[in-house]
Amino acid sequence: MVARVQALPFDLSAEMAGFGVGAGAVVTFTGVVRDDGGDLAALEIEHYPGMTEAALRDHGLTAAARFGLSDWRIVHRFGRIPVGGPIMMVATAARHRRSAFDGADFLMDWLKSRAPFWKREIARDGSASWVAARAADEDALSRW
Amino acid sequence: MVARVQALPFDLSAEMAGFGVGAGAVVTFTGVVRDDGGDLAALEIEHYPGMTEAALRDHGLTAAARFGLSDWRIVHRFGRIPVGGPIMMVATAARHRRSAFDGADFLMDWLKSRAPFWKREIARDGSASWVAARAADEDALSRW
Amino acid sequence: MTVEVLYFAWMRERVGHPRETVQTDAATPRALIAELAALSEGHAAAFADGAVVRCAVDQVLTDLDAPLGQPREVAFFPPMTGG
Amino acid sequence: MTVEVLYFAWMRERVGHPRETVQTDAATPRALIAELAALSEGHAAAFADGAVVRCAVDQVLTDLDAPLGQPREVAFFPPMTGG
Repeated sequence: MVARVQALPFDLSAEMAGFGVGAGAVVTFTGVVRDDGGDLAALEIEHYPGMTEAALRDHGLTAAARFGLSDWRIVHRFGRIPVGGPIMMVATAARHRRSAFDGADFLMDWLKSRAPFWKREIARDGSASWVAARAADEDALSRW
Repeated sequence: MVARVQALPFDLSAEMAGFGVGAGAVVTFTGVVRDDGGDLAALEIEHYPGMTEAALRDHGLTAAARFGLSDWRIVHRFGRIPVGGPIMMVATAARHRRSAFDGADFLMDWLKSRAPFWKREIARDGSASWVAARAADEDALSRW
Repeated sequence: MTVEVLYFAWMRERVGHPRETVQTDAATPRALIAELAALSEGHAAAFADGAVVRCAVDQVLTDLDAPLGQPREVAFFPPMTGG
Repeated sequence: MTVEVLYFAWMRERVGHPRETVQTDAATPRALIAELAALSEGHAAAFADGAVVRCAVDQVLTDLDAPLGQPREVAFFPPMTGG
């Protein structure tokens, strides 16, 4: 039951130590800065200090109640993250795999379009552009 | 692109080292021996040597083609696994989260009812009973 | 009332600063936007496309037409792109 | 033809051994089952409930009514419970 916002990288294995003890199923999702065309140097992520962690925690609790999660964890970074670097992770633990999968999926759909983060792409030539919200992410959220 | 069957425990963090480089989304699922009523001491898992790894590999390749996975990994243990011990894991990497989630979900549904493993529950008093297949697992597979 | 107004992402860039204190009697976030948009060309540019403006009142996501109440802090920002 | 027959899980326990070599001209796995079930009480018990018998022919999951061909190895087992 952890929600954390941080500038530093995180380590999936360290995050998973002691996670979900007693559960039968553990799912993790990790988002990584992907270089699509070879032009991207980094992402720069802005967030809303004060609101962010509370919003992550609220949503983790909502997911836990809805999907019967025995444990959950959300870690999201802000600041500059180079290509290949980890952006965020969620982990869910439950008795059965369906709950763990659905809980993680739900948390991700919510994070994509309701958590107060904004991404900017920094190209290798130094130019920057804000990432536009994807209609597909909004659609994904409407499934739940 | 790894399929492995082994008696020894595995370490999720070791398995994820170098996994899915270049991907934007990585999903892992870990199955753990859950103690429901306090009577269970361990699971004992039998498999079909010769067939198992080939079947896992075939299915990993099928999932990779179907969901556009850039990397995948399946590790499944056999032999005696105490309560709390890891039974198996799958990991999937893809450009986008939907592919990674669906790929892992698909692999799990297949593993539950098509991979040649059989589980036996060993109670604390030493008695043993084979785990019956669940109709829900068969139903889950029909989704794909 | 006195309200602390925050801006994020490209709305912050267009306004030119991340926060400011304003006096307002706006009844809804949308009415507050109308007042803010009149402050400068930068503000006007930030709010030019009303369809993309998102809002949090005292750090809770809020509809632009919901009653504003007596908030301490109101934030405006474009659609979120986390995860 | 000569076929190596393998058993797993509780079917192995009921038969009493994990593998055996049989001579058969069975055209399908189901026909082979009929021959095997006649070998002993243990075999009969293993195959008593046909609905739960699964089969792999040369390590490929195969329907009980598919042509058997000339396999090297045929395995019988209850529904799998991996994952």
